[in-house]
Amino acid sequence: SDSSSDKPADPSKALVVGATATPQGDILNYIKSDLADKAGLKLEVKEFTDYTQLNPAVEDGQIDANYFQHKPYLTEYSAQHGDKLAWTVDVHVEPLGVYSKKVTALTDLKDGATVTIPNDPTNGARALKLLADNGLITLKDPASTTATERDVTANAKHLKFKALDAAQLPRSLEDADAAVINGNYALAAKLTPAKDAIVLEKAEGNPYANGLVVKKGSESDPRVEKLDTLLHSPEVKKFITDKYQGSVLSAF
Amino acid sequence: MTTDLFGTALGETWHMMWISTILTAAGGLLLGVLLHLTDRTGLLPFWPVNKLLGLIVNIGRSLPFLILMVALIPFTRTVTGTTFGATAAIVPLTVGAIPFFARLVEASLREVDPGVVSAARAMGASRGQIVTKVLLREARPGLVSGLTITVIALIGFSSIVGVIGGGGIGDLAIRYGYQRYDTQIMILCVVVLVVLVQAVQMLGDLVVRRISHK
Amino acid sequence: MTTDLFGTALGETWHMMWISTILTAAGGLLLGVLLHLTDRTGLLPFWPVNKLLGLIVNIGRSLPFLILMVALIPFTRTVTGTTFGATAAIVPLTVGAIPFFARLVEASLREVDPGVVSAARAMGASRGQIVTKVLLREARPGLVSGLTITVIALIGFSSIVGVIGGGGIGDLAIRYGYQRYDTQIMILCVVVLVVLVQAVQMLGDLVVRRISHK
Amino acid sequence: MIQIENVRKVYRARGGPVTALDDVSLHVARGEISGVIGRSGAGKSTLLRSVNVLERPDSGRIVVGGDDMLALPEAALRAKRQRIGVIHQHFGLLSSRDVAGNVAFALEVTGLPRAERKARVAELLELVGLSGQAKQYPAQLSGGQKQRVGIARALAAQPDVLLSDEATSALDPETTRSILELLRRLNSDFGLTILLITHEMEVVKRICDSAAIMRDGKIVEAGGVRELLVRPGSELARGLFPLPPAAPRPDTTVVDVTFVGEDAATPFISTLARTYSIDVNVLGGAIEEVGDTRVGRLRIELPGSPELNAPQIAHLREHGLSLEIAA
Amino acid sequence: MIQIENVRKVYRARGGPVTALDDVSLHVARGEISGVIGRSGAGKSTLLRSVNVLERPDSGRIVVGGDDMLALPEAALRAKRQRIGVIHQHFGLLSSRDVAGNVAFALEVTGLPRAERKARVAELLELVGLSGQAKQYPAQLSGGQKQRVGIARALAAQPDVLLSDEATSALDPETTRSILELLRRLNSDFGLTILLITHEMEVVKRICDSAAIMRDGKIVEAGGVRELLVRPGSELARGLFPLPPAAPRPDTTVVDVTFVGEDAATPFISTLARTYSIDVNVLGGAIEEVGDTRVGRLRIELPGSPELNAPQIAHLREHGLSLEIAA
Ligand SMILES: Nc1ncnc2c1ncn2[C@@H]1O[C@H](COP(=O)(O)OP(=O)(O)OP(=O)(O)O)[C@@H](O)[C@H]1O
Ligand SMILES: Nc1ncnc2c1ncn2[C@@H]1O[C@H](COP(=O)(O)OP(=O)(O)OP(=O)(O)O)[C@@H](O)[C@H]1O
Ligand SMILES: [Mg+2]
Ligand SMILES: [Mg+2]
Repeated sequence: SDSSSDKPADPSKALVVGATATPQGDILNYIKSDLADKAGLKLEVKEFTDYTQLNPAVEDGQIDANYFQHKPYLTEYSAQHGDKLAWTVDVHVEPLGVYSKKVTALTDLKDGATVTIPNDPTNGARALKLLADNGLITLKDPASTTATERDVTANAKHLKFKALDAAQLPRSLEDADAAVINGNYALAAKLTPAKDAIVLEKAEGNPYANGLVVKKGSESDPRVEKLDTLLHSPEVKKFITDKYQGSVLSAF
Repeated sequence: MTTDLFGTALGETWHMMWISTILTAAGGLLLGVLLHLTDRTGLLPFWPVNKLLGLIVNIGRSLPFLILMVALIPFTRTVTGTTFGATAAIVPLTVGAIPFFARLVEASLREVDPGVVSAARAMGASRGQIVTKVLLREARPGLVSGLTITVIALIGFSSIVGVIGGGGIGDLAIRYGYQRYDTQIMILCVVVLVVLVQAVQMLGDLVVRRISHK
Repeated sequence: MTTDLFGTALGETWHMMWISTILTAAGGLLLGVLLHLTDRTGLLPFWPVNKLLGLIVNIGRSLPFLILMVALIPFTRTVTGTTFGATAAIVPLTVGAIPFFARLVEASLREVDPGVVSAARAMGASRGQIVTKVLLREARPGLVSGLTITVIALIGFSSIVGVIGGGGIGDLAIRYGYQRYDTQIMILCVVVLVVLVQAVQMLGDLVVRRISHK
Repeated sequence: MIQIENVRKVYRARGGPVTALDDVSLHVARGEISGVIGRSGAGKSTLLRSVNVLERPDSGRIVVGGDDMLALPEAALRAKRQRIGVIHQHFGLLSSRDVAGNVAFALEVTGLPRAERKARVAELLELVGLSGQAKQYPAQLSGGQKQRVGIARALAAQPDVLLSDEATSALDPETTRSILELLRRLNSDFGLTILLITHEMEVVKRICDSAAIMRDGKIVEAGGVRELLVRPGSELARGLFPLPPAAPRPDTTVVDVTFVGEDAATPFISTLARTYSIDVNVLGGAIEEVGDTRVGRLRIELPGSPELNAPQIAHLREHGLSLEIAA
Repeated sequence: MIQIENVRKVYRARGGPVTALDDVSLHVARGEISGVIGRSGAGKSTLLRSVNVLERPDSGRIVVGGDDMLALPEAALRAKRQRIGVIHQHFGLLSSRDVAGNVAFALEVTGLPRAERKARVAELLELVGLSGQAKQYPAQLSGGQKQRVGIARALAAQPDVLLSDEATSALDPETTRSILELLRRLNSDFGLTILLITHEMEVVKRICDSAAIMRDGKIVEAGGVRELLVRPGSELARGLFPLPPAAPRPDTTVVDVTFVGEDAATPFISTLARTYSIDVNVLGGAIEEVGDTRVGRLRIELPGSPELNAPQIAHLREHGLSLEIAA
């Protein structure tokens, strides 16, 4: 329905990027306020509380790019909705960690302990995979990026999983025996992943790097190229390191 | 920057609120009146239409607001030309609030003294006159109470429209206060919301008091 | 497997609904009656309490439901011993719905014929008797309408309690239908919700018709 | 003007069905003022509400001004109703409009332009004595004031027919009198046909040409008022001119004398007293204007047994008086 | 029992302040039945509502049974109100309760046990003739039936004082009569003190010991009914026994004769006719029971000028009749 995105984009127009709040929105806002003008890029950041509408919005041409997902999510999405989106650059990884106020090691978890995990599909699957990688449970398909509680095939400690909103997980630490928390939310909740996490997702070889996604064919839009460059700039790397203290890692 | 964020959010809230309030008031009145008229005991009893309208209203109220918002995307695009941002948010807000207000309208109309309606019928008033000059007029205090409740519910709903980038104060509270654990902004937002709701309520109460002659 | 998911979700919805409905009905009635009594024109006019209650109610209604849920965590823990799951969800649902129902109660009580209240006062009825035997009794059809609207709003709210793992049909629709693009589950959920809302509405209407003698 | 034929109406109530109208027939001629009286719950209001089909009877026929009311299509029924003013027993005032607004409503319905409306409203409020209350709301009115608003409203659109359900029940005698005079004037000047329900005998005496008595959903007596008054055993006569209970003293004759028109001016008591040289004791009764006519009904006591009083009774009969020997 | 002293009440309405009660004082003795009459809007209902402080007067004093009503603390006022039955002009029935439930409500308030309640309700409904309607809701009642529910409710708790605001205005004469008899019986058997508002002269005649006439918020005439009846120029007398307008014919004398008690039994017309050999023409008037007493007020016409009739007038005066020369 939207023909404007088929025409060559007007380079003087602002590039509209949709993102979830943190850390994506923060990173983009940093670029917008500190770097974009110098690079001659007009950037407009649209924050969404919930990421589900971000891919359709790019497809429609409602926004020019989005920044909230990792490649496995895009692959899954493209498989269902057709191959209309293109990945440009990896920016960061938010390593998931297991946190607890009750135990200091996963092995100390009691039989029947409650573990809270994110309730959105990607992070939920990642959380289960992290637990599986640490030997607490076994998953039907260890490589799946869409596993749910129902794909757990072995659960020796009879752990009870409770799926909560990702931002809510740090708040569940008081009550749950352990919680699997995204790095950004852990940091927001004044946890230090490097110090407080019992186990942490590995950064290297992590398939879950978040990156910028645009509509197929727009990868070479000069404005997109400028943003790609800025996302990979040393300033952004420093911003990520300083601001997130290891709970969000740059992926470049 | 906080002021900036705030100013934008306030602007978005204002934008969403005034338009969706007007649309909801109009749509809810219409639907509520139709529900009342076509009811078994109404002035134009016609159960197929009544049941159908009731079903539509109930569907509108059954869908979780998030789902409603998504389901409406094609419609929103047709109406506003976009599917995100404050203007696009007005569509699901309105569609979500209309059935709600319609039920409140229906409940208010039910409270109108049947003796007055019967007197109007005896005068040979047309159904249109009975609706506009009797039912809606006599129920006015109740309707304003209902609209007050609806507007406040709309303010509540509007905090969810962040999902489609609607923005506004409620969304700001969620993105900063909830997702970023920024207590300061959260408190600020909450204070603004409380003031807003309090203002709407006081205005509503004032109007009710002014137009109530029982 | 889908049936399994479904069964659990239905169970959770039922669990949340019946408890929060009862609590909301009780709390909203109490608060609504107090608001009505302490009003300038009420039976126990006392503006400081009236304004204070009004403010509390408005705060309860201003907070985005998500924020309310978070703000209530310590309270929820004290009451239920946990802060997530369907039981924990009952606390924010109830706290969110009480102010809402209270306003509907207040609006209904305002519709009671002042002549009847005055007749009861003339008989030497105590305020308690006037409240229980006159106000609440005469307003019953309006109160039931209001409760119907509140329960349906609760069903709507309950789709948000997925945030704290409340579960239920609405949450299932969001997690599977919306986030995982599973149209089949979504439609199933929506159908169940529509049926649920329709059932609540029909029951409400039936009761209203039965107890209405105007 | 109004023909009610074999009308039936049964309500379903909790205690079982209530037959409010049981095969009721009643005719009111054009320009006639007809009164319906009867005990509380007899079905009077139901009958009245049937005339303009506010309440649809279960069976029967209702014709007003030649139109079969039960067969009229919606729009025609509405137009018809605009020509029929109704004063409701329960007023039915709009609580959201002030007194002037309530009266104006009836005019808005007929589509009268605003400017004319205002003048007409002022005139009507003047007629019912509420000029000073024009801006008060119904909740701020006394019972009688409310009732007068209802009267003004019913007359606003200058109807051809007026249906009045106890229009003066909340009014003091003086105000009642002025309202009745107003109705009477509208009747004689504009030929307004009136069907009114009342339990005030005063009203029947003052303005009714004919009357009907209802009991348990049926009409048990109907006819011209004067004709009914002199009909022996008439319930209406007993109602309009109640007489004290006759506790006959031994050796006296108690006679109820009813006289209509000129007879009332005949000094029959003094004639009787002088002609037969007896003491005529008036036990009770009244002499009043009924319509334009003086009507009297007195219970008198004559000395001696009825047999002894035969000549006196014959004398009264000869003078055209209607007599009943009470004891 | 009821002392109303210098009570004032001003309403703020849209058209300006309305002085509903303007320095009103009225006393009702224990066991007395006192009637208040007056034009619509005179302030009668406001006065009644002040007695049990449903409406708080702006100033003045109200004492009922020795208690200063305006000074009573809440709980005492409530207890007091339970001893004062009120029949409201607008009924004020609970629409959510059936007829029996409405009457039972007054008993629940006083804390009567359920078992006794039921019997008492049945008894009361019997008294007001609504046994058959016990299970109907107010919306299913006729106007008069609603009013009778209000009466039953007011009497339910066997009050010491009854305040009645047009208790019989929606009732037919027969039902009115039975209700008045009921009130009279309660008055004589249990000493019930009654303050009632009415615009039906019938009611004053039948049961009132004393009466007060209100106009524009003030009491303009008050006293015992019999005493007022014979007081020359009395408004009450004119109200209770309206006389036809006197259109004097030339060479006649029109005299209004009021007679109370035994005088009424005196056959003064025939005496006059025989003694002076004249024709006494009765122009209008009535002879009725007022309370237990027969009272009459007749307008009679004597032949000849007033001067010529001096002996006749003196004769009537000698016989203790109250006279006014009308023309
Ligand atoms: N709430 C009110 N606000 C303003 N004015 C009022 C209010 N209630 C009564 N009035 C005015 O006070 C005056 C006295 O009213 P009240 O009801 O006492 O009259 P009443 O003598 O009982 O008349 P009626 O015989 O018609 O019932 C009226 O003029 C009325 O308009
Ligand atoms: N909606 C209703 N449902 C059931 N019964 C009703 C209804 N309306 C009236 N009735 C009954 O029908 C009968 C006739 O009522 P109606 O109002 O015609 O009496 P009425 O002659 O006007 O009496 P009143 O003089 O007391 O006003 C009554 O016994 C009443 O209880
Ligand atoms: Mg009636
Ligand atoms: Mg009054």
